[in-house]
Amino acid sequence: MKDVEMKMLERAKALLESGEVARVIGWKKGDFCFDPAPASFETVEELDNFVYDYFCGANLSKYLIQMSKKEGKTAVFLKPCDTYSFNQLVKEHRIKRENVYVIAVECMAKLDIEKIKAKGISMVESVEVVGKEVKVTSAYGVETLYKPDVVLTKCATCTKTHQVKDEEIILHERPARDVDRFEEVAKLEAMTADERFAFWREQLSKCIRCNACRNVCPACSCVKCVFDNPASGIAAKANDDKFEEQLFHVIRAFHVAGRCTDCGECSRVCPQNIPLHLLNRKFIKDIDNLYGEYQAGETDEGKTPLTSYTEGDAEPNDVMNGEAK
Amino acid sequence: MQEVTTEKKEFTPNIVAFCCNWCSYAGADLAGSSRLTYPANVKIIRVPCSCRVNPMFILKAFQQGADGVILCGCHPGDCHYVTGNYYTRRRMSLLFSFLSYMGIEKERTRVEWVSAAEGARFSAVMNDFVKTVTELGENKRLTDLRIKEGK
Amino acid sequence: MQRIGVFICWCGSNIAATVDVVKVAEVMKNEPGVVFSANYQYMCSENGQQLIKQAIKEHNLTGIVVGSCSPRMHEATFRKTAEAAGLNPYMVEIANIREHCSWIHKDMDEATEKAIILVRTAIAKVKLNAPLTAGESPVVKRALVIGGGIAGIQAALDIADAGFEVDIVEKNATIGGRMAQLDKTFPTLDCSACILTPKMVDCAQHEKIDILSYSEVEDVKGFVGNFNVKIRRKARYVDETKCTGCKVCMDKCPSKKGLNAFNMNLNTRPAIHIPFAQAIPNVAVIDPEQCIKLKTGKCGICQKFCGVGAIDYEQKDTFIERQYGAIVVATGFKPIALDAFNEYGYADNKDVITSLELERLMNAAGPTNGVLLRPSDGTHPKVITFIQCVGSRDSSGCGKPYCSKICCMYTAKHAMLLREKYPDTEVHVFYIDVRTPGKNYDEFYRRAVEQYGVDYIKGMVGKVYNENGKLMVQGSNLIDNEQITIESDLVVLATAIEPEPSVRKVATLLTASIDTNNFLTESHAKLRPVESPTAGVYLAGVCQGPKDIPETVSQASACAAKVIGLLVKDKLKTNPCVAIPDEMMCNGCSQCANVCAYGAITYVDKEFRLGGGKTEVRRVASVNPAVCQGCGACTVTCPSGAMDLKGFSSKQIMSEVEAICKK
Amino acid sequence: MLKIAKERLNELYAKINESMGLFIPIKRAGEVNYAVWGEGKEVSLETLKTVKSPKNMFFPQTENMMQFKTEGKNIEIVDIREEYKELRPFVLFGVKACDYKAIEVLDKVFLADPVDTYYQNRREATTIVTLACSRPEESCFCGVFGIDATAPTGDVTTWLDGEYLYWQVNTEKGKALTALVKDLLTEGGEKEVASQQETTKTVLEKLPFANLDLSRFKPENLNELFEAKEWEEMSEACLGCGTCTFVCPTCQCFDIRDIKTNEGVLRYRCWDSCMYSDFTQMAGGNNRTTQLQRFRQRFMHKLVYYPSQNDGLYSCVGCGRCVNKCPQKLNIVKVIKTLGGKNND
Amino acid sequence: MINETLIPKIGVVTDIRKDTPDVKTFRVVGTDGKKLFEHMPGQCAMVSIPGVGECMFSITSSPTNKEYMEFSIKKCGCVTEVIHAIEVGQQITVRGPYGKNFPVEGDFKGKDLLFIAGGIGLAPLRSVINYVRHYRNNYGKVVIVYGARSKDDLVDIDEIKTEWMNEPNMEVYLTIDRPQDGWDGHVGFVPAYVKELGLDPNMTAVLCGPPIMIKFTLAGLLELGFDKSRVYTTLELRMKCGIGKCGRCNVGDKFVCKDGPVFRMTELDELPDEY
Repeated sequence: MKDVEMKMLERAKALLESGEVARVIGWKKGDFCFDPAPASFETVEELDNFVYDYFCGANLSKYLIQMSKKEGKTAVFLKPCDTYSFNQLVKEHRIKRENVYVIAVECMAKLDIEKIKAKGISMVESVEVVGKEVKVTSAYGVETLYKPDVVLTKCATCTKTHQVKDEEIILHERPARDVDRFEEVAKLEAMTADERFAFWREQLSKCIRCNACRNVCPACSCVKCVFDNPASGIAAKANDDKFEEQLFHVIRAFHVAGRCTDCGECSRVCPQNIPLHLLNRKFIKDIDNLYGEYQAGETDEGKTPLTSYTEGDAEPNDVMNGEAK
Repeated sequence: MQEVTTEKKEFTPNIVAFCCNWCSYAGADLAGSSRLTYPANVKIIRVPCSCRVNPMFILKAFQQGADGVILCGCHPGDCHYVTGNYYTRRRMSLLFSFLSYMGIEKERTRVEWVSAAEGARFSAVMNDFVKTVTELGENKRLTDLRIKEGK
Repeated sequence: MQRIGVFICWCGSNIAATVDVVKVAEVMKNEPGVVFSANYQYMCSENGQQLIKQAIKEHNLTGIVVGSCSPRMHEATFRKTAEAAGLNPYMVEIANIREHCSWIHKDMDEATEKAIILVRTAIAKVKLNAPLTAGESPVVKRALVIGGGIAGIQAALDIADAGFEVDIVEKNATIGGRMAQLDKTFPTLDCSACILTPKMVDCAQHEKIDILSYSEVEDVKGFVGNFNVKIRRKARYVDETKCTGCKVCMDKCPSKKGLNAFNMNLNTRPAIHIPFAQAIPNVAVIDPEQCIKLKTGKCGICQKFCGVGAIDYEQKDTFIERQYGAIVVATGFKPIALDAFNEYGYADNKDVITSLELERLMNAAGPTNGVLLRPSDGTHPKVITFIQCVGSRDSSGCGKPYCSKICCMYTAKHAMLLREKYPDTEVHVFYIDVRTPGKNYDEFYRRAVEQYGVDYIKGMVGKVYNENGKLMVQGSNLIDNEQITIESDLVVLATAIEPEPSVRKVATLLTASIDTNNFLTESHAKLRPVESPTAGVYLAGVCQGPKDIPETVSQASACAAKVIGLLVKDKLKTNPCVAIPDEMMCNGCSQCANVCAYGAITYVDKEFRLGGGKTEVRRVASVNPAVCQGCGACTVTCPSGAMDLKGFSSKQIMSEVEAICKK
Repeated sequence: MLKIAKERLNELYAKINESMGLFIPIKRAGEVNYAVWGEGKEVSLETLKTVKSPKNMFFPQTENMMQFKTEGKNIEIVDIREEYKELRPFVLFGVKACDYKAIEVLDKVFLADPVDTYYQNRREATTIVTLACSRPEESCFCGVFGIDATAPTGDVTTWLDGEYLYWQVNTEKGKALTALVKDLLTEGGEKEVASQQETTKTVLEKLPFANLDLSRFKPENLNELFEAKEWEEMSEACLGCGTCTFVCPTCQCFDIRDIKTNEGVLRYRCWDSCMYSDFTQMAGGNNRTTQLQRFRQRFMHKLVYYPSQNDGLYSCVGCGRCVNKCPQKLNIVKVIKTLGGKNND
Repeated sequence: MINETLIPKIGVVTDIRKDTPDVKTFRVVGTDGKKLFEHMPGQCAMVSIPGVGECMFSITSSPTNKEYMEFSIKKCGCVTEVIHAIEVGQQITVRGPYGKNFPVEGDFKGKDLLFIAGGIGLAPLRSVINYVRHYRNNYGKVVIVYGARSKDDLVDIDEIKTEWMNEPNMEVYLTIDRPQDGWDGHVGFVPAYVKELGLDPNMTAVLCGPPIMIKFTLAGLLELGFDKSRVYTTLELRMKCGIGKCGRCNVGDKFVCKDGPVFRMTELDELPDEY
């Protein structure tokens, strides 16, 4: 990771110095070793705070909606999964492609500090990753953790490869992985309706309607969200009632259906750790099953499954009765 | 919210039916002119095409206390607007499958294609749907309690 | 606040017998926003309408709800009533308390309760109605006909005769189409050329008609009344204005081995040629694939011999752009390819031919000058077997699931003509059914059987094979329930027809829809059979579905009538219930355009004020109200809810939902 | 000082619950939040930071206010505060020092004239049992605001150490509560508590944010801070979500909305966030159109505006929830470090 | 009895006057026919139609009117649109009064007063002008400069012409932005007119109108030698609770609903530029 960081820094410096780009979007160091924040760098001096490590989980693609409107080109570092979001945003004309210089960077699965802390470790001072081992040094000592236990949920089932027509790539070849991202969805599907309802009630009862999931979501790029639009008839902010957050999450999942790239940011940012990605993945799974495999953001053009059709599509009632394939 | 056990009255579900103007609404008209009965708790909302039905309308209906929502349109291939019901078919397949995934009883939602000639079918479909929803009982999982109980 | 008037109709006893109309009207008086409520025996009657008009004026109503029969019945009536009283016609809502209530419920209380809810629902909606006015768009008084077959010719002539300019775009070098290839026509057996060519000449001479032969539609923009069409004029290498059709070039051309498509490739023609004697325009065309000069640069004989200097090897495709108010699609058909039908041995035996090939073999202007000779050895066939439904009514996947409709009749025609011209021939016809609906059709068929002694065998053919120079047709006779084999000299396949493949491109350009068999879809199978769902586009001939000449001509004339009806208008009223984007909410994501079947949505860059003196240019959707048909597909696709539908707005529908669910 | 063995805490909860409501950190679907105690619920007193703060108890995220019935042109207001008037007294159990201080901050807003009676009713019905911290973590910085995490006040203060929960009565309300559960409590624990406090204090001193400098956040620097160019850089990555405001124990912004019900129109209020783009949207325009302005508003309010109205009391208590929960790792500490004063450098 | 400040009172609209194409004035009394509550000039109230929304409006009638209160409301959003559609007899809800009033019993006393308004900006000033007229002897000379886009957009023109213009020791200057048929008065923008008039800088001034007008008029006044500490204006920001709690109208250390809407220019100078 350190070598990747060095290369990125080098490129960022060169791009800024040459004037080819007006700014670089990346991450800057935080107060701890685990809280780098997305940032834009406009001068070589500012790059002193540049960092790229195992905690740079944030998807930077959505920032480009605003950044690409600014004067001058914006260079951006995108991890493989972020490139899908980027394509999707380009497809929806939300990013001015010509104003962006994309550098695809290696990911290697990011760590989740909350998962590390949940192991009973606090006052973390430094974290080192060697292969599948994560060495965490804290004020209370050193502990070694098994990496798959503490990666971000979104990274655990990720098999994505960079998809953008890159200007350049800083990437080691990553071995293909064989993971089933629909495992959890299938588990839920196998439950009875009552059990599923209980599961989602329990999870969604935690929702505080902070809108972090929506605001971080690259598919939720609306100028104004329906839930903020008093004219929409469903505008709401309240959370505490049985229905509201359900409505919110159903509509949100429906609106991003066919457009969600499964970047997993929604689950990463949820302060209550609601597995929101399982909502979107249900749509993805159904779309794959019913209309053929489709990965949003694989390209930056074409129609989505919900804006296309075939004459022989499955009938809704068959889908409901599990008779459609 | 306390669980109040009231005397068991016979439950009549509240059903909202969205019907496209060109086929299903006409089918409902035909059911009427043929005097083919179906329960009075089915209320029809006329939309130009089944593809006008936004999932928000369906959820709104449940939120407001509907017990079942049925969507009727022209048979695929017969859409007055050429392709509208193809989109409806995908949207509703996914939406209803999703609602079921959330634990909402799948019997509460249905899509049926009813042509202008199928008055008898319209009536049969409604009878069947009302029966199914009646057996299922009151919608509790998608109702906004504030609205229903008016607290 | 709206001032709503409610009018409950008894419909005699139709409603009043089951719904307590007086009570419904009474209850509505207490609804918020309702300032007038009445009931009457027949609202649609003169007196009923008078009541409504009076109430609108007296109570200064801003919207009305009529509780009556289905809006499909009288919505238009009551809208007119409202308009006559000075109220916008779109401020009217109908509560269907007859078809959806009184007629299906028996219990008075139950029906009354439901009627109350239905009327309330209509009130909830009408409160959110906005006055709508139909927009207007000008009409270009010129029509385009795509395809110069009999359908296109008829449509063009009819439109031109009404005084409007018409362009015919024909992809071949001449108009005339399939009908020009035919010998005789059923059921009258008059000569096809004799009735077609005068029409072709009429076209050529009509001052309002411009024939653009050897041309194709390249691009279509715009909408009903205002199509902008780009047409490719393919290089024919002959100056159309100079060529006199003298045919000297054809004699002199050294490259004579080109397959003659007009004769179904049964003989050959020179590289420079006029497709047939009566071609319109009577102008030569060079086949660039075959022309030695164009391929190698050496030759140029035709140029030398052309007395008028019409030959131009340097010609290139050119493009013209024209505006039209209406478009008629008449792209016609072709017989299907028979590759998938090995059992009939078409590919292996020269003497297994298609019906259209037979037409050419029987035609006086055909490759055999009208003498029926076997393609294989030029002998006169003695036993001829016809096989019906080759590729038609075939759901196996090889052929077409539909009936090609014309085959039964033309086979009867062929059989009859053969028996008449060559009484010594034996004619057998294998058929599944004989379908002869049409004036004088069945009589025609019966003549073939009864007068001409054609042997009709009900049964399917399993196999055609060559045995010692004889074609053995093996089939079943279902009537006698036996397997039979007929030793034949010539086998004629009644080949299924399918839309001319170029229709796909045309349909895409016109955003006209196509069914699974590539036939263009009409707007309504019964009531709007010649109109495409795309406004301003009309369908004539086989492009819309299999049909024979009389039907094609009727449809073409019907199209013409529709086109004339459109073109006589100076302005078009557009449906006001169309989609409308809220630019402030629109993300410009293009999803709505993806689902629009009519191509009504485009995107524009628009500047928005951000506050603080800053502005931002954003891509936003723009709906062409003249093209939008108001289905609402876009409204649901739009995640931000920026797209709404006038007359069926999200708020209106949600308020209906609320009114229904309210207990 | 009194004490009770940890394994008997459930008896204590049950006893309180007999006559009063009990709100306590409870683990549900993996996360710990204040919720009504009940038999079988998983209490998690040890959790340092509940996701939502206990402000929810006095200032619920969504609260019904009144109902309107309309008929024709007439309106009738239905007072639905009956439920508050007869509100069952309740105990808020396990409140940490920072959260307790936050309640004080909220009191100054909601109980200031004119009093917010919805808040007041709930507030007065509460007995607060605080719990001292013994294992603070790196995001904690309550000390910066003069809060002693080892000795919160409240009606009763408790300490959790070893096998016991130690119990100290501070007020009359506390006394009443203690009387209710006196059978479960025994004397003792001064020594243990003192020793725990001492150990914790050494940790507190060493916390990474222990020495944040707030010296520049003074009313007289209001305009200078407002104009600081650093806001742009600090706010750049802000998503404009409301996570920080919703997990914050002192954020108080709310919205009032109406919803149509079967019985009429229900007016309710719900949490709102100054981070939302439409927070200050009105028909005539919006006075904060950029995320920079909204971001600045939140921190200026906490560190400058509020103290200027409330005798220097900051509207931040250093609980560190925003440090942990901000999706993009922006937080008030970064603001303090950037603008707070020389000693932060 | 606790002050239930968030629970409104029910008011009945007894009269509706159409002042301009987009401004209507609504007269409101309680269900008992009496005035809902007392207020001071410049104070506001939250008016609501249940189910639609609640909005803060300046009370335009003078406190000296003991029978009713009035609100002049411009149609500019969804709530005001619905309010504009109501008819006489409709009930609405009202709560208040909120905010600080003009110092009519303090700094204004004995002073010459200058009122400058643009468009709907006259609404909050009407209350104070009529108050001053009622207690005429407590104040010195009164000068009113009022402008609007067109003559049809001048609010309360009847009252101005029939009453204010005939009041002794009171000068009224009207202007419209662009020339218009049937208007023989002054034409031009308010700030320019103010400078033209060459007003006495010792007057206490009150400004109300669109931000751009306030900005330029203030500059003009300062040029004429006015002292900022004697120039007042009112702010309008999004408000929800009206009692300084919901956070919406917070600017700097002030809540407009509670600490305003009346501010001295010198007070505004101390606030961050966000109003």
